[in-house]
Amino acid sequence: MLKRFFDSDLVYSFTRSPVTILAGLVTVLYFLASIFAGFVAPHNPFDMASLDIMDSFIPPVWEVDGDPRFLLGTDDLGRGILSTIIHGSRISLFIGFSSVIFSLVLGVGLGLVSGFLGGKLDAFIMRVAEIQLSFPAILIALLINGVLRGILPVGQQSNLAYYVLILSIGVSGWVQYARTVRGSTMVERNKEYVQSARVIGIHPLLIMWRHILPNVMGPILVIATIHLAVAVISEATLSFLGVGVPPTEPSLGTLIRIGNDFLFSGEWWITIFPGLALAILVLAVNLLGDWLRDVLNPKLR
Amino acid sequence: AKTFRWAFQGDAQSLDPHSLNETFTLGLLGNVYEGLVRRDADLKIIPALAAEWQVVEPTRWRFKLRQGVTFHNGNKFNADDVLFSYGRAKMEGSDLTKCMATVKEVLKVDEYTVDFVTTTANPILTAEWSSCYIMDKEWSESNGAGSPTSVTEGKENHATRHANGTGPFVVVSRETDVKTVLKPNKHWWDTAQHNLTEVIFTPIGSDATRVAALLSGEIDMMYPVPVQDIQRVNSNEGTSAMLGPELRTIFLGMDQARDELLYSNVKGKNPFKDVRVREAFMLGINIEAIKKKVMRNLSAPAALMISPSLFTHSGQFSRPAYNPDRAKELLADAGYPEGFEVGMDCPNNRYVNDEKICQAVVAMLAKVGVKVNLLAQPKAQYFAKVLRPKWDTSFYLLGWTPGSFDSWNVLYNILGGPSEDGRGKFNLTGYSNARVDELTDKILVTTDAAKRDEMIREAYQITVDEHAYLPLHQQGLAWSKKDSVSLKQRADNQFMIYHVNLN
Amino acid sequence: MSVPLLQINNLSIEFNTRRGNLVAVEDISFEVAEGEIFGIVGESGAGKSLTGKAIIGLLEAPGRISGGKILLNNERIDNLPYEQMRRLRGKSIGMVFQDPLTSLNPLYTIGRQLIETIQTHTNHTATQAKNRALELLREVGIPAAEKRIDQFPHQFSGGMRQRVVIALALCVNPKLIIADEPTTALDVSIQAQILTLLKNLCRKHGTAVILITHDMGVIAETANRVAVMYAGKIAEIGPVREVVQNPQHPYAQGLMASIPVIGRKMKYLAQIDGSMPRIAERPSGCAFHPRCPHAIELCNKQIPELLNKGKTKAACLLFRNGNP
Amino acid sequence: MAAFIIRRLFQSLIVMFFVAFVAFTMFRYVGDPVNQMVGIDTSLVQREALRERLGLNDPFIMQFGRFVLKALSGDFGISYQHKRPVTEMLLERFPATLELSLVSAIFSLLVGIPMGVYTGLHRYGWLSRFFMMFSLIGISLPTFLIGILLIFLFAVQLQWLPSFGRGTVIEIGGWRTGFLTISGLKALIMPAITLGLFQLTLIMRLVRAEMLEVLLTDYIKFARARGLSNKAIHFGHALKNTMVPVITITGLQIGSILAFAIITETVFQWPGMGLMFLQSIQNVDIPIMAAYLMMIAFFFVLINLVVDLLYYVVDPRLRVDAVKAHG
Amino acid sequence: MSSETPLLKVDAVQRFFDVSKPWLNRVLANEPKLLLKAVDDISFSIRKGETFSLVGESGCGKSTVARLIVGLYPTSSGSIEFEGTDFSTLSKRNQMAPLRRRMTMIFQDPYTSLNPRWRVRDIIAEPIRAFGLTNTGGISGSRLQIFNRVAELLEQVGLSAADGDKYPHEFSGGQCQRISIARALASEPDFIVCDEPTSALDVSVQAQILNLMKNLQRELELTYLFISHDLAVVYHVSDNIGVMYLGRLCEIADKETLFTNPRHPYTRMLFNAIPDINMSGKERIPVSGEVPNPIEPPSGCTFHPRCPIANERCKRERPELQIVDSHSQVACHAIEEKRNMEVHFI
Ligand SMILES: Nc1ncnc2c1ncn2[C@@H]1O[C@H](COP(=O)(O)OP(=O)(O)OP(=O)(O)O)[C@@H](O)[C@H]1O
Ligand SMILES: Nc1ncnc2c1ncn2[C@@H]1O[C@H](COP(=O)(O)OP(=O)(O)OP(=O)(O)O)[C@@H](O)[C@H]1O
Ligand SMILES: [Mg+2]
Ligand SMILES: [Mg+2]
Repeated sequence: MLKRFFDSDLVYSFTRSPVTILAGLVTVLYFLASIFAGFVAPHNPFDMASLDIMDSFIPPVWEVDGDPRFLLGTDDLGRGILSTIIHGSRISLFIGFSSVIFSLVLGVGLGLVSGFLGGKLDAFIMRVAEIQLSFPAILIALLINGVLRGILPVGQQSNLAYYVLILSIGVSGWVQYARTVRGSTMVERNKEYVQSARVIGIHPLLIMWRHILPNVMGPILVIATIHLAVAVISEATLSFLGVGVPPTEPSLGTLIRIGNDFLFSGEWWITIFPGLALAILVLAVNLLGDWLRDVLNPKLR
Repeated sequence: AKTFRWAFQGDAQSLDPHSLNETFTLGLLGNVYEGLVRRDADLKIIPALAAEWQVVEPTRWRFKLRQGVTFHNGNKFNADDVLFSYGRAKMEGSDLTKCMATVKEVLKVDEYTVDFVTTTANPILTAEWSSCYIMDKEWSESNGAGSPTSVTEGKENHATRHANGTGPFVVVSRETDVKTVLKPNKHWWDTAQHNLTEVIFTPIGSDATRVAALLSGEIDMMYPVPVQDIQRVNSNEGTSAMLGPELRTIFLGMDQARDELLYSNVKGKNPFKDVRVREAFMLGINIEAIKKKVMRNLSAPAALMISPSLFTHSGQFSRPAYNPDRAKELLADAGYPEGFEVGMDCPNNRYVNDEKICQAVVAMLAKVGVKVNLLAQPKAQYFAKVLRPKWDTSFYLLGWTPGSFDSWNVLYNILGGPSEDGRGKFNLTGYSNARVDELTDKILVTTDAAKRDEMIREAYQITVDEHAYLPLHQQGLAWSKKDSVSLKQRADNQFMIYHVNLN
Repeated sequence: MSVPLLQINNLSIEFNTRRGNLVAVEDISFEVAEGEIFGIVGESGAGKSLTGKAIIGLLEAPGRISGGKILLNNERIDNLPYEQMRRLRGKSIGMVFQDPLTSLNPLYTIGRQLIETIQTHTNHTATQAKNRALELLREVGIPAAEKRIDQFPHQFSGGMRQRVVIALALCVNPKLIIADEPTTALDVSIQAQILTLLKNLCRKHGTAVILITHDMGVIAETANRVAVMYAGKIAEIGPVREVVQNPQHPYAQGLMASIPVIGRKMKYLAQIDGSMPRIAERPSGCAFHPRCPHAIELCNKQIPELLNKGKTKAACLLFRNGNP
Repeated sequence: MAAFIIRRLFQSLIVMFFVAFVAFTMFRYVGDPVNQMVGIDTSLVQREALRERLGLNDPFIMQFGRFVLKALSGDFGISYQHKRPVTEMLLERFPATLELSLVSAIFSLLVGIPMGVYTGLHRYGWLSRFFMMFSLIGISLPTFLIGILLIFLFAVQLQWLPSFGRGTVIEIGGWRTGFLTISGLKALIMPAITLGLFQLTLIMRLVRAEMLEVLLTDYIKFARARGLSNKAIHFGHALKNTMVPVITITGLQIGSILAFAIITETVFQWPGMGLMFLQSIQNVDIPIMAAYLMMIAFFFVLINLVVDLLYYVVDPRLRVDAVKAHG
Repeated sequence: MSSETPLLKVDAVQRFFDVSKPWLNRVLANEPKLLLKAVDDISFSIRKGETFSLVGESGCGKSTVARLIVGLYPTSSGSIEFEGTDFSTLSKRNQMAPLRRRMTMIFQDPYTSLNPRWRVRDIIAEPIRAFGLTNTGGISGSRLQIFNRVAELLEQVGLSAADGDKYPHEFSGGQCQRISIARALASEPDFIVCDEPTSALDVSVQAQILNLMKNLQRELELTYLFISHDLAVVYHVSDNIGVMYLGRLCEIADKETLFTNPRHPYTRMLFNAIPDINMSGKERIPVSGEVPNPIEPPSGCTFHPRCPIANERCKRERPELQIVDSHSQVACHAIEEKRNMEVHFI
């Protein structure tokens, strides 16, 4: 099994592309750093009691006033930039990842049902998808965000900010999955292996789950990878526009927004490092997605 | 031609002088409209449309109006306009009812004389009048702007985008949130001290963009300068920042009215009712660090709830030094050795670095064991949440400028025990002290300055001892301009264009 | 004897893949005379289409001609620069693909596609080209050509479309047409029509045809000579009648025997066990030897050459000494 | 054809109705409208009276009906904050957004399509690889960051271009255009690039992918076999076939350009609808939010209609329901 | 024909597909609903142990018949009886299961009829699990039983038990088709519907599969419904043959009769279209015209536009299947009227 995996075209084309290997490494690094943020980050920027405002605005170590405690300097609250980036990536990735999962589950589910059963339900789901497609994701996220914030009790908002974001970014992304899955499901549905499962009376839900789902997941993987990058950017944008996570537990986008105020005043590191971190993360994920898209697209081989 | 371009972070929300009691809106309108009185660059009340006035009896003031003044459209200014304008300020939909606060009625004595009859003696009647502007009765009524904007009618009030004042500038064109063009009023009754031929005002919301616009020379002046960019503006060739003290006091309020705090893990009791807790909060906040790091020295740590420049005896009060250890002790004494949890409300686009101050406070209180859950929101949502009637807060940050520049305003609105008649309307802590209220009432009617100041001092002393509030600082003013521009900076953060000269 | 129209000498086609160089077509040679219909049969993957594509210069990367020569009218065409080869295509060599549904650009009328091709290779004016197009449509048996010329491909039925495709291939009277399974996608009754049409047209214009198919019946009926391909090599080549009725190569024999024939009663069909090896798994020596009932020891070592056997040539070691 | 248009119109109506519903729900349930309208001075009794007068106590259906009727006549009420009719305000802002969106759309198409064609045709050329890398970076950098960097470079450091606003505009029949003045055109450059960059990369990648796919089709192979020139094949046959999905996606993209303008307008202080929308979100100025939403929806529906018709023109097979989902 | 109850009896079965344009288009263009009569009034029966073949051109409805029989489509009208039980009388899943088990289907495309993500073992075991065919012993016991059963099946179709571990893409087309057959056999059926099981295969492999199927038929006493458009293959495998044209059966006969004495003009035409591998050298006349659009089939006898001996009656009146002799039934007015047709088919 393992041997077969390493022998596959996927691995082969991976090992042949240095850029992709680099992108893969970077992505893995981000994920690991995020998962083990508590161990990796030199400080815990969320622990208010450990912050000292007198440590704020320290430049990176290599600058004249640098402080060895803070490799990349500190921000306006005295949080180490490196630590906030690590924890911020964790939040960005968490929100990005969760929204992708949310979109994926919702979209794949609806797409499967829609494509397999067809008929009125299909028409309805696709109409809804079309309406939603009328609005760019960021607008939908803004609106859902706004509405949720309006509905939720105010006191709960910062606690629920993550979930609000996940929901708004997640909901704005399911259409692509649904349409793709629906398309491939409609192709798969007519394939003979599905027919032969129907001939022996397997329940439609089981057919969808066991037969069709594994066969439509290829493109989904590609979409999900690229969607992860989009979701991370969406989160950053929402946070930049001020409707994202609270600045006490900042994501990369919030960090950029905070730092943006200091761009002209010379404290460039507060915005540039998180900006770089975001760009590199998204770039790496996009590179992976691009590569996957090319590898998994049998037509282009 | 001397065209002066300037920017502010927002736009005046309306040109109707009675629609909104908001510093910038009224400040901008102060260049177009005028009141009976106005303030000079040092904020002293000086005559404007009223040439002189006297207190005929304690509750009757007589104003002699300036003659020969015309509105921008050429209409003559007279007593009818005064009566009309003050009446309009009292109508539903007006946000400037303060103009009529203690006024019972306004009487026309002759074409150029008006009497104001007050309910009680009010020595500071004119103090808040510098922003009570006079409109042209004929123009307003013939244009259907007889009353301030009423949203319910579903129609736009003509005065929202058109102005017809007596002031030094005339509105040439206006695109809301984009651009407002003014030109000098050639027929102004006063002698112009500026040398401008055109004024272009642009709101620029983004701090960075606003700074960039100044640095790149696209505008001549802008405010506020984000504190962190002051240095940059100064170091840039040809531009500099103008710093100065502002009158607004930023403070924290602690709920002492409810029996159980909102958004807290302490159930069944209210820690803030214990003066030791309030003192602990006071001692636990390192105001100097906030000054240095958050405000970049552009703030004056406060001991009182009023700017020192507005109260003669303020030198007698001093702020206790930062002492986190003592704060912890006090909390332990009060029965919270492990601290407690409380929710905090904070605006994020109202005051200078408001949200950052709150974050710093959160971090500092965390050090003495209090876990503060911060909710920072745009001002619209923030005010809707914390102010009455919703009054949904137990710990909050607010700023206050006494419009009259007088302590009575603070004592009545902020420190006074909340009551139906309007006292303590902005006292969201529910703090109430009978002696303070009694003193406040007396202060209003006392004309002897020394006695009055002493009573004010006593009232402040009580509230300071009881740690009724937690004053933080007076934020600084930060304007910036090209070096080629000269202008005067007023401590109330109102920008009077008739002081501008372009070289 | 005059020079044949097309000569293939020792043609090999390779794929450079990560699993090494895969030789898809190996050392094949044949000739096509003017006006002749030359059939290529073989199982799927035998290399028939690649051979066709190589002749017209349309091999796609990573495939490439790795050896041998292709001569058209005695001139090499396998190493021509792109532009020169392009001019040859359509003009000297035409091609018909398997699927008429997808061979035509759906966005253009068939008239436009015809005229475009005609004008690429001749200097006809627009009207001349259009007249020629109409003529062609009539020739391939499309009724009401004047009307149909302005229609889009989707308005034609499958059989009609294949007629249009043939018209496109015949546009400027090429000397050679390569027809790669021209009837596989069509209905049984239409297949016969198209084959007849192709045959008659080529006879009329003296066009030679390379007819690629896996249907022995089609070859038997249409072609003059045939090559049977197996795993990238020619197993047997010769006049159709000989190959069909008296095959020599064990593979050709097995192949012929496994075709069910109406009227021939038998309980079981003759069968060759196993299947043609995939390109990467071709055995050493004669590629057929693992399935060959007559295989001898030498077969897995030595690659057999085409040898005269009766009226055909077959590549089998059994014929080394002239006898099986 | 008629059926197709009617069905499209009908669908558009449903979309608009749905959006109206969302907008109205926002209106009603995000924040208390009364709170937004009155000053702090207003008493509870007055508030209740106002509530009654505004019909906020009526049943949901009635309120919604009223909302739709008013919306049909172009009335979205009065901005809470500016006290002006929202429709008028939006229309005032509309030229700015439209000019910006138009220019960036044209920019992204004019640059994106040739780049896509090039990278599709020369899949392994170094320039293609460069373009692909560039496009990835374009997709990976958030719009706001690009805008900030541009300002920093071209306005602050080099002082070539204005950092904000539209420059001088000229009013022609109620339409304020920045196209007619030098300063207006200069002011347009950076925002248009910022806004268009993302779309450009998307379009480029889309065209490339379509191109690659089309180049593999049988009819392209057949066209080669007919000896057509590369030019005829690539630009006559391949490009036209890629246009079918490209038009669709471009339509969608123009819709999103309108919405992405929110970010660009914020960064560049561009006086368009997006800026107003964001300000209205911050101020919970629901009438503006609702009207903006409806307006965007309307434009989207309009663009889609046009796109569908174009599709119809380009593709004789009329595959209206074969719109593919693209990434 | 014998009087014993046939294993399968198809009686006047119809299957229509609604292929109308969307409602609005119809209303605007004032078009009626369009019904595609994929299968239009077909009757035949299959005896136990025999092979019944359906031949006809693409789109004539062969696969639809197959699907109707195995229950992939419901019938529009008519009945299908399996051993005397009418399917339409069964509604519940559990009533269907025992019957379902006894008939199964093999498809045309060897590659798509196996789920590419499943191991061969699981593919073959799916029917065993679905029908609970090894429901003896405990869980692990049954797993082992399934394992053994799959190995047995694999060997039965000429593969090795070890192949169960592999995935479909590791096999050639012929091997895949063997796997499909193994899977079909897994439910221990009596009746197998084979929809063009060899048309995607090369001739040499086709021969293997056909031989295998014949073997299995003999060993397991299977009954086949065999669908093909290749007359030679049909000739080789069948006992009885039905010829379809545009959703209708135009001739049913036993093999010998059909091939020695084709009666229906369409059958004759089909024979004429077969390439002559014997190279008798006679010039064939290909069928003229194209297959009509099944949505708007010609009136009367649907074959009349292509029929050389059609007359007015053929355009008007639809011929029904009529028993000509004990070996064949034909639906043709010309046969009934004994028109001379030899002149047209040399
Ligand atoms: N791009 C490719 N990469 C690797 N191998 C290839 C490629 N294209 C074709 N081949 C191999 O070349 C061999 C010959 O292919 P070709 O298309 O000529 O077969 P064919 O005889 O035409 O078969 P068919 O009857 O299926 O059309 C096959 O084994 C195939 O696997
Ligand atoms: N689900 C369906 N919906 C609409 N029409 C259908 C459907 N299935 C089949 N048809 C139509 O019914 C007719 C008969 O189809 P069927 O698949 O039974 O033909 P066939 O004889 O098996 O053809 P082939 O030889 O191509 O497999 C065709 O015209 C087909 O288009
Ligand atoms: Mg081929
Ligand atoms: Mg079929």
